[in-house]
Amino acid sequence: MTKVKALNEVAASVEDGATLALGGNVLHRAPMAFVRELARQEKRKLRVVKTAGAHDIDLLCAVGAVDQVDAGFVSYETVYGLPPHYRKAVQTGVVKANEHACYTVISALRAAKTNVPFMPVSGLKYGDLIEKNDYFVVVEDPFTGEPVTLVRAIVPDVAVIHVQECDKNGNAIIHGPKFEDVLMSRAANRVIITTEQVVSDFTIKQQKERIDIPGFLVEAVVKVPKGAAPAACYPAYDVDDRALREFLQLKEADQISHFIHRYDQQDHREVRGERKW
Amino acid sequence: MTKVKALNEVAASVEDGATLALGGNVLHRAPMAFVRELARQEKRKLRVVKTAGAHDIDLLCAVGAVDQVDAGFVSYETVYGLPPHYRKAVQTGVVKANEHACYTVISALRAAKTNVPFMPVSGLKYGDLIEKNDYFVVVEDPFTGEPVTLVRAIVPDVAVIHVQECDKNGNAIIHGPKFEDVLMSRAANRVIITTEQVVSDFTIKQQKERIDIPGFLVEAVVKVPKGAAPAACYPAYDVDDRALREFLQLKEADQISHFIHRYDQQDHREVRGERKW
Amino acid sequence: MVNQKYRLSDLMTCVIADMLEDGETVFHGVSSQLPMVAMHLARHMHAPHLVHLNIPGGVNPSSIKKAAFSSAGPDLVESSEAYFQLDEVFDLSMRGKLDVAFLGGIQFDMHGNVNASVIGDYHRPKVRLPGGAGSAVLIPTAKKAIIWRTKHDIRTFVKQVDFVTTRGNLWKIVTPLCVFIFRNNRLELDSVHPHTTIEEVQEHTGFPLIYDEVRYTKAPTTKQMQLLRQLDPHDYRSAEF
Amino acid sequence: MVNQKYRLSDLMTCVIADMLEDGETVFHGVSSQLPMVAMHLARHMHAPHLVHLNIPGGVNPSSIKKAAFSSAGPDLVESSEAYFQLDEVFDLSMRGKLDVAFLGGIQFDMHGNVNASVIGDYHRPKVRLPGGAGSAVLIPTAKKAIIWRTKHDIRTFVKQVDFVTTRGNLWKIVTPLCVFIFRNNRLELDSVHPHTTIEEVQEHTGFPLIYDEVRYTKAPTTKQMQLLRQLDPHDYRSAEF
Repeated sequence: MTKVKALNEVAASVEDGATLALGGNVLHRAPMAFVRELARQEKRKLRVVKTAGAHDIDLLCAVGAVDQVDAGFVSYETVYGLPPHYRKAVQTGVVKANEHACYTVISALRAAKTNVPFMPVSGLKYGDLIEKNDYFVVVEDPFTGEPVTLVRAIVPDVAVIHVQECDKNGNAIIHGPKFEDVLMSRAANRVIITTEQVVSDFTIKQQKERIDIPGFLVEAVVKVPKGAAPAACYPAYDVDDRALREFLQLKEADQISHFIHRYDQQDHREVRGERKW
Repeated sequence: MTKVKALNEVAASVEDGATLALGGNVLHRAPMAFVRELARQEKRKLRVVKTAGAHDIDLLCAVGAVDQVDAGFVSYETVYGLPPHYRKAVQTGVVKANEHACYTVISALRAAKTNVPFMPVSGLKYGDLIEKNDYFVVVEDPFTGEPVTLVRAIVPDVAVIHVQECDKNGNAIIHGPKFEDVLMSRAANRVIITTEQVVSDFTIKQQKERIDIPGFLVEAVVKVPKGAAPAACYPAYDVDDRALREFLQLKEADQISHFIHRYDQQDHREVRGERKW
Repeated sequence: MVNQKYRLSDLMTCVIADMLEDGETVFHGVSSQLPMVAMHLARHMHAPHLVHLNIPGGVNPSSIKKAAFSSAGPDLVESSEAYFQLDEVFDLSMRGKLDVAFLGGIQFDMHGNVNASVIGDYHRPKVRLPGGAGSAVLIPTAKKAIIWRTKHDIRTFVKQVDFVTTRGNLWKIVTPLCVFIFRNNRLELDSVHPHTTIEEVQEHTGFPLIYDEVRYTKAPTTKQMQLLRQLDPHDYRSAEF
Repeated sequence: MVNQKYRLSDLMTCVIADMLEDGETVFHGVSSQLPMVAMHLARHMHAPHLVHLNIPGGVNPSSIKKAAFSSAGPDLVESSEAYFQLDEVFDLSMRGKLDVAFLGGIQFDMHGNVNASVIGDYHRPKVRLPGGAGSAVLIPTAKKAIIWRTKHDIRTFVKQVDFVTTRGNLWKIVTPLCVFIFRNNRLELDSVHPHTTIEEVQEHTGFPLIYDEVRYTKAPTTKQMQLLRQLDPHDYRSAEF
């Protein structure tokens, strides 16, 4: 009963309009191969959820795949600067930016994890975010009468999480920082793992205490070595500085398309090669 | 800056009337040495919080230390049967049983962890628990208008957690099931660790990925080998069957007192011996 | 092939095992040796992909032989495939992703209400019971809640419980005399155990039995009995008898 | 002893390090190389028991030399003492147990409001900014919020921000020209950097400066500069300059 499938097949299962939680954080362990495949398949109207996104959100905005972004921070880090495609999409009204404190994304996912319609957030007390966004509301605590801010649940249809090790049953191990990925795997209706390596059941069993996502939560496993590139994937590879700098200069649709297709072979290697399990 | 202290000194810091979260579950890894010390110091009016308690709650009730118990289940497991002292205390009106679904204790502690006044609970929909207990309330979800049940936060003044390994800085590792202990360490205002072994900083550093409670959250560390007995502490020792069966037969206050004092030497070994660090 | 030599605990264990389907996510709590053994039996018979969840957090423990006094002990983690903590099992059920939950209770009525709280007044009870543990959130949210109870008498099965700890997706109740099924908003008789009669069941039940025809519970097979002896050599399934 | 050879990034790093006290729990986020280095400096100077928290979750990383492009990378976990995840850092702050949080922002006004969201209309902005990350919950809950900003001009320090992303326990703002302090419900001038004048600061600030007397920011000491070169040999503290 292997869950290992081809990238294009699994990406095809994501419907237009889906709410998509993406693992990793800024330029770390972003599921870029999957994101590129969504772009290739010309997905539309996606709602993307992440505390802090960068190249993943920017690329999806660049190809017009996005309807809304729920995030606390969207930007490359210091040296790479701001995300041009995301900014343009928001500024032209193509994409709706649902601005969160990163923590309220976490709270909204915690609400999904526990299947409640909202989560109270103690820290969100002041400012225009509460008034301008309809996913925040201030109510009266029925126990004390004090005001308390609620954030509405965000239930991802799919969580896509890139990991370093996973067995064919979906038992996944994240090396280094886990960010919000474990929470996402418990909040989403469907969990898709892309992985640097599909390791044997035995290899996972030997380090079972380190399993972050048990297989029974996982629907599909996709093997994509370098699946986070040009973002970083610890400890295997760092950011691809040249590719990122190049991408940030691109403006036209055909340039973006060309950029994505340069990864075709790398992203689909497993389909053409050792696909048997 | 060692946090290692003597059992009596740390227990003395727990005030009458305190809300106390106890680690472990039923007869597993209960912080019994600390509980006995609370009994010796004749604490009163404690509010005890735990999803599923057994000998710990029963003993505190036996010595009249308890005002309220917030739990989903209070009983020894199958072979040892029901908790006589807890039952008597509740049936005579001495102790108030705040009955929860185990999950609503978890939810109430999650509320404390996030400093919100309540936590919505999707599963608590039917029955008399909601009506009879003032810590549950049904409100209207402001986003959808649907009814949703809230449980009021429980903020422990102190969490007492018995672990197998801890260094002098409070970095604690739990072997085997962790139950609600990690959550308790994040929900309580003060965290007290009792530990089978105080290991070196180096020993902890070598297995830092396994640290369940980082030291900066911990106020005091107490070394008490066999600190969970007569409950079990994996993998060091199983339940003390004879002691438990004997305790369950006791009725009079002086019998209980005698039972507790039989542990005096064992619980205080570290005070009399190698207390230097 | 039906085995003639079995005890009540064997029968109840096998009946419960037969209720579980392959691939289901199934949870049991404390003081639940009998369903724990039943889940294990099912995994070795017809449901190899059943996902066994429990309080200590061990997913699919490969052995339950070291369980001893407890069905919430470290042995379930030690031999497990992964760690999935109690709070997450609850969350899973809240999301509608727990297929079966095993729960206890002391009193049950014909309307499917469960009492695990008190006999008498709630705030000043005649008898304080252990509490429903996870029942109050699991019975409403698990797709199928199965209750087992090793006592079957008119104080256990009553017209109206003293206190409604919970109700909801109650599916079956297994007793030493019969299996009840909750449907049409009432507790109906599903099957009578081979060693008893409908009259005897009625005599020990505090409300009129509802049934179309009398069906008998399937007795354990030889294969099941063999496996039971192998999987549960210390007879934890009989701990409550 | 004051070191005469230092750059603006060195000065800002040292000023921030000096604000941190021993034993405090301190958090920085993404794109925060400068405060990250400052925290590290403080731990090696006067605050050995400072608790360094961050996005990837490494408690007290012993080295920040491998940070490269990111202040949210795995290096912070690799050399850490323990793992304490971002969501838990937020929870900690909600409980009032985070002493200091470092946060950014693009626009600040004299009332202590922070804008990290938009320039222009919120729903159809002229400029969409990256967002406040954790600011909107950390500035109200951390005991002391410190903001650093490597730009100081009249578009950054304004009378009234375009949008209030948050406000709250703002304590200090460190810029290339000065340090502001938020007290009496307004942004006051705390100190002017040695290389500039009150006139220059005023010229680049969009609201009237409030101060009793002009104090100058303490320049980095030789010891601080030595340590900085050792702890941050790749000069990450200058990444924003």
